[in-house]
Amino acid sequence: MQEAMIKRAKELLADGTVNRVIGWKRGEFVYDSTPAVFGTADEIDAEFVFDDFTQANVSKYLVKESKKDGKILAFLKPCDTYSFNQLVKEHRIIRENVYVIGIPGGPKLDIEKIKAKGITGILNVKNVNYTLEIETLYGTEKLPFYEAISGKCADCKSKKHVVYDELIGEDGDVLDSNRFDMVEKLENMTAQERYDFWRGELSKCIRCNACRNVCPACTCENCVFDNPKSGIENKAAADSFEENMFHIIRAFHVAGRCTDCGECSRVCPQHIPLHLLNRKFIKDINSLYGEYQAGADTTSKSPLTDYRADDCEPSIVHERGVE
Amino acid sequence: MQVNENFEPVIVAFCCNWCSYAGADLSGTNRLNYPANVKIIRVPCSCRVNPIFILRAFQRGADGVIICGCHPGDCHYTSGNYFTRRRITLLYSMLDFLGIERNRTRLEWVSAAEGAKFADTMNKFVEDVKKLGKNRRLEDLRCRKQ
Amino acid sequence: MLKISADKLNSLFDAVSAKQSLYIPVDRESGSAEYRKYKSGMEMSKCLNTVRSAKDFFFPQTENLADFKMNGKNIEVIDVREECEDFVIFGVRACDARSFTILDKVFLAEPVDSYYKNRREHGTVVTMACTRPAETCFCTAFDIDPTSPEGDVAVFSDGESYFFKPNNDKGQAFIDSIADMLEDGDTAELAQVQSNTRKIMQMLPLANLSTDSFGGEKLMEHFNSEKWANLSESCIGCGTCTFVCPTCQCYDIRDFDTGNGIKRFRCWDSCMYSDFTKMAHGNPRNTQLERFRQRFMHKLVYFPANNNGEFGCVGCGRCLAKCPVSMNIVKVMKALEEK
Amino acid sequence: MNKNQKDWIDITSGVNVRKCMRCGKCSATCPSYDEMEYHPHQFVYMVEKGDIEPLLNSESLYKCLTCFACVERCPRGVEPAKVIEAVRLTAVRQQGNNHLIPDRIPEMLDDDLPQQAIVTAFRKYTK
Amino acid sequence: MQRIGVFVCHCGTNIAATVDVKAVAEALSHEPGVVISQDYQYMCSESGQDLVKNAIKENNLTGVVICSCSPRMHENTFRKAAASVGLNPYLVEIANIREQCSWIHKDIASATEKAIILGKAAVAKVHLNTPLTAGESPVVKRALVIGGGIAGIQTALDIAEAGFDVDIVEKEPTIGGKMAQIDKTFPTLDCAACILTPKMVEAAQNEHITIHSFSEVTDVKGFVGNFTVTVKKKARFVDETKCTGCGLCTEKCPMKKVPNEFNMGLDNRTAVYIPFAQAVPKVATIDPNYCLMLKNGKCGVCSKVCSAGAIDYKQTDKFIEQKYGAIVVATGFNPIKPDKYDEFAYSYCPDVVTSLELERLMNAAGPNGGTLLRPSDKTHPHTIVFVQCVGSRCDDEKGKPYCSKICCMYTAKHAMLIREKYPDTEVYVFYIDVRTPGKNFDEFYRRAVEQYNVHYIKGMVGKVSPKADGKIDVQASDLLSNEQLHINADMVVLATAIEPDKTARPLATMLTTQMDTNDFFTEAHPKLRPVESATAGIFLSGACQGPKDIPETVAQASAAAAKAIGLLCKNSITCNPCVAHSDELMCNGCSSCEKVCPYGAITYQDKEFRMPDRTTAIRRVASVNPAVCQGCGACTVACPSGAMDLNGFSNSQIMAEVDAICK
Repeated sequence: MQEAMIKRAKELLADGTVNRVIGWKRGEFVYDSTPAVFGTADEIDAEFVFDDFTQANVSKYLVKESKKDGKILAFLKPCDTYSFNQLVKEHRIIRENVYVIGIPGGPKLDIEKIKAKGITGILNVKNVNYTLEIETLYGTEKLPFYEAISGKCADCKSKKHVVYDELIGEDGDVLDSNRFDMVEKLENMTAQERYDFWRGELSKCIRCNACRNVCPACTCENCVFDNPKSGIENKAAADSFEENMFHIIRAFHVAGRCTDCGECSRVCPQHIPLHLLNRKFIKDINSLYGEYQAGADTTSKSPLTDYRADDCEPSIVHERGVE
Repeated sequence: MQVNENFEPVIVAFCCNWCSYAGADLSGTNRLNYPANVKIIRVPCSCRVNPIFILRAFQRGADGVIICGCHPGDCHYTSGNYFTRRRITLLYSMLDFLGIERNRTRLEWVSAAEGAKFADTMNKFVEDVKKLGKNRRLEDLRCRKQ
Repeated sequence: MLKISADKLNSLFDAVSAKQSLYIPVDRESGSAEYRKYKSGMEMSKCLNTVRSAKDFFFPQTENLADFKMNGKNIEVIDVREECEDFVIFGVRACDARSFTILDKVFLAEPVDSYYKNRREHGTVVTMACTRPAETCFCTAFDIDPTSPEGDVAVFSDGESYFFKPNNDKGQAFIDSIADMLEDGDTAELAQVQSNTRKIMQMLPLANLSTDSFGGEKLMEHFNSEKWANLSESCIGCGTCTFVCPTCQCYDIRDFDTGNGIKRFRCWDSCMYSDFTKMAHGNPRNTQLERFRQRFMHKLVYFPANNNGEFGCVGCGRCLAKCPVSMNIVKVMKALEEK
Repeated sequence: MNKNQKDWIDITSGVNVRKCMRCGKCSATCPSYDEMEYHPHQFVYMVEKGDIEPLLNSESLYKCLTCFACVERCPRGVEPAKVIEAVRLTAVRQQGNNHLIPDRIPEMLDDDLPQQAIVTAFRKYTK
Repeated sequence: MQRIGVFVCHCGTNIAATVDVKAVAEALSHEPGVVISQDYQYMCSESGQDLVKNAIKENNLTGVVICSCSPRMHENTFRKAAASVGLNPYLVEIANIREQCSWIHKDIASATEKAIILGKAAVAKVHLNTPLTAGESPVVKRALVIGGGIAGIQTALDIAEAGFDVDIVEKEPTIGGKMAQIDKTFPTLDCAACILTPKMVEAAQNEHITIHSFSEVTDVKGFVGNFTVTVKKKARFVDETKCTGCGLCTEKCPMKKVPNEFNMGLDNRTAVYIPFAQAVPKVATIDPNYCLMLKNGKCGVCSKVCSAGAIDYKQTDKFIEQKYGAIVVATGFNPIKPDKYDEFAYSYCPDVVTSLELERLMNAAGPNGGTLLRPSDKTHPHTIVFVQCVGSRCDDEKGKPYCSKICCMYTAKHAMLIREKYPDTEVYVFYIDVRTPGKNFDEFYRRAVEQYNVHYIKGMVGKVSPKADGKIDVQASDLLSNEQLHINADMVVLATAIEPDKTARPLATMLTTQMDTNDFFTEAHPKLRPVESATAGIFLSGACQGPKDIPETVAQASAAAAKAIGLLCKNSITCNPCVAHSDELMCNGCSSCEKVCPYGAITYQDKEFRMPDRTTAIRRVASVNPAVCQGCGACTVACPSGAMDLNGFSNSQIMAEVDAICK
């Protein structure tokens, strides 16, 4: 796949269709690629990488990149295309300035999952028939591929590219995922259990803002939490309330716009399952206002900027599930 | 659940200017009692109520927050309360998801003619919040009164 | 050297925690570790390091500095400082132990930060020598010996027992306080473990990382490097690297109006944030390039310039593991080295 | 009024009889009208009132051809044929009452009976 | 530094009986920024207002808090008082301690405590109040009326009467609309043409009225007082200014087989045509779908016979742009086509007609010169069946859920006219309900039954079957005698439902007005603002807002005209200053706010900004038109970055109130 992508990228650079390419750059280790913009074929040959560890969603970078001169080639995985589309819809990305090549998605590997097994000193990871052979300073370890796949891929919602100019590989379908299972499990707990669960999780938050800054739906010029004029600005959660506040409001602000790309949970250094908050909104929207997938198109009205005269009343919250 | 008779909750009520605030006025005009715990903030439309305001109230020591707007279909601005209904339903559902007691929040439709409904709604809401006791799950300890 | 057998470690913890607060690294369900206040029965983590560094004990993420009360139209200032209780942090790695030295240079230099000093004086740092370094480790680049850590007391393990070595008077006092549980031990096996670890250190992928091209004298060369544009391009401007970093020491001071008084508190700040160094006139560092450059210039150039060549990094590798886009100090150093 | 019976008819028919606006188009359109003691609109109205006993005892139940003309033409989407069917089922399920026995159907056949009625009858009574 | 004055009203004993007003004034005097805190018997009285005014002057107040009755009572009073002594009126806040405190609480201690908290909230808010100035926006003194039926004509005449210029845009070649097709009107039975055509002529001759016939609105920009509208004048291939309406071309045109829309396709017209004799403007129009010259370039007869030289085969659509202060929508209605109802045989039996078709059949200018004959064989019908509620009050996708309102009356009219003119004709009317609310309406219907012996039968027609002998079998139920009837009819007339014109929906989009699910325009308030749309400056006239008969239409048309005149009389509109505004530096142009704005007040512009890194960048940012914004605040919550805020109810003001209450 990597070779096909490199070949096509160089062709498009050569024929002048694009003047830049956004993809991933090889890191120090086998797993730490970095999103990067490549300007020449030489750079691509030297550093372009696409493998089981290239997870990062590059669509948010296109907010800035699409406003520069010339067209940029972007390699987008299926989940990234949803983010891309949503950003086009919100006039954040100039569609004409991006040449989108759809590439196959995951499942991708999450190095943190491997490390959590106590494996350290990792020098190389090879996928041999879906068994990972992990070469370390302390010998070779084996791990089934599926025990190391990224959380965002485990709950993959769609293998379909909702936008592209061309595809490398085949397009997939929207999947029947079990992505709401955990939300449902929480819904079926008692309020006290839910409260304890979330206190346990959110109290880990160090307010590094990685979730927000990586989120393709968070593209405000100035976030309310950074703006002293908003009255709710805070730099660190000095109290458990502020942890709740930040995450509730952030989830609310992206509700109806979040494509469930899973980047927030991927980047959280404290492994807080932040995607569950977004998924709760998605699940509620789907069940109360009809199925809606943000980013699936660029024209539909977001459920929070839309309404029906016969929408359910808020009392539904009081009536269902467990208190 | 034990009800602490001495507990006087702080209740913030956001009322839209055209229906519910007028409804509240009407319950005054008709001398219909409801507890003094309820303090009303006037907003042009229920759709002006930002979820941030609701959280802010809890942070600062409110024990219950209620939003009142025109009945769906009667909004002075034609569609404001429809947006409110979606936003606030989702927000309340999220608070519930985080384990915040669901009876601390409410959204009710009260028209300018429904003075009695306004008073009833407030009586009921204050009673519900009294049963829950002090807001502990969504308060800011720094703001707790010494 | 005095030692305790590994199966008695928890009884030692019980004894220490009976007298003062004890913090040890503990595994979380998700596999990573964090410091927790010891409660009987807790297992010490086998992880190399915690996600958050040990700096939290002396320089917490948020800290109430003072309160102001309004009485009518008068303002009363309330000093909220309290004498800190004695506490012990157990299992600090060599990198984090060195970070305290770096933080001391900042907070204990005049004017002394009395909040930091208060905590530092009451805390006893018990370090733990490393035996299984990770691929992200590069402490040796900063002349740290992970097999022989600093701290008040250094602890070594040969797998069977834990050996205690005092590094200073405070450390000696700590060992004295637990002396009745310790016995004399043979350190031969220990030396073997140490030498094995040193060999592994040399095999690490980052073992050859050099600081030669950095330091105070390289200011203009690096500041004006054209590489910053490319390096900073992927940075999303979050604060993960700074908040997991054991040496980052920037903070902001804020007033919080509680409704019945003002709480003045400080909290960590990150030079990666867009409003860092924002002043009344505006912000001198307006682009992510400038902010990104600041972080690494500070650690590799400005800090050594002001501190006798000591770098502001201890090579713990946390930022390598945690950066959402895997952009980190090692990549920066390697890129800037290339001519 | 037999409330349980009414509820049961509401459920089995799936029809909301309160939607009826009494226009009578069902009866106007009914090909079996003259055969019936109670006509489609009366079925709807009487079920709404809960006055079901007379319907159960009436031959009209079996006069409905289930041709669905009334369903097709009802402007309110009330679907009277489904109401009649539900009443008929109520009768059929009260074993031993006046409902028709499948074995007796062949002898009742005559040349004037529309083909549709025969098919419908088989469908109904061979359950 | 703020200098705030607090004024606590006793309201006689209304407040003072349950609230310790002295204690309230005392407590609030300690709030930050408060420099004076007083109480008084009746703050709204002249002397009370003087107290406030003097305090403002003497203490140089920057903000005023009145603790009194509801702001719905006296907010304006105190704002005016403040303004009279030079304090911006929007620096006054009211704490409602009567309706929402003293009147509902009995316990003095708790009522006083609450009053203090409400006062503190008002003080906290007023700290953040900013002086607001109501903006002004000029009004273009010209109105546009979309639709030239009786509604549009009446509205235009009334507006012109007041001295303002009005343009009528009518999509057909002539104004007149549906009323021009109607024969007689109920309940007076006077001739529709006799009362309509003079109005049409009046409109044509009025110096203030310009009629754009055969034209359509294609674009609307702007806002109340200042709309810019593009009108497409469709090519009619006849120069309007030259054509004298002599009609010679229509006589000579060889293409004579074009279905005549005006007569509901019951007869034919020529390719060049004038819809009817009294058409306004009386100008010929060439139908390009049939004209031989335009289709295959061979003919040119009309051009040859036209002495005025008005024929212009090369004419193209023209677009004209005009500014208007007010727009009145009068797009009217159409009867639905009942061809989906197979049981009524409309699509295959020529003797089953709709009511509007019957109007033409009976009209002296109609296909039969006013003699009622069956369309199929031109014989005189002896039995006529009327079917009511065809497509009205339907719960299915074929029809409409609403009552079309006018059918009961016009059917009574038809029945009566037929019985009068042809007493040998039996007339049956099948009805579900006869609805006759209106002056002299029920009397009219009873006359049809009692004097004219029309057979009204409660029940619905189930099936209409044309028979081989040319008769029509009408199978229906008589619910009152509980029997099924078969009527051997000669003609069947269907009272079909009416629906809004198809052009209404795209127009509503252009106007950013709202529509209900049936495509009727939604009024700003169903009771109190029935002729205004929710969008300022757009008014509703006639059946575009809901089914109406002629008198109602005319009444609403005049009402809409009155509203439009009220707007046009002003030189400028004072805008509500409590409107939303966007902080352009924060706005990211995501369009969330635009999508929730019910008024279309938010637009986007690409603006050049100096960025923090000293470069310039073009960014898409929202801007709010203060003349259009009504200040609901929906956008402020839709905006995730908080770039949108609302004057008078800003985020910080509301949060200050929240803080004060929770303190």
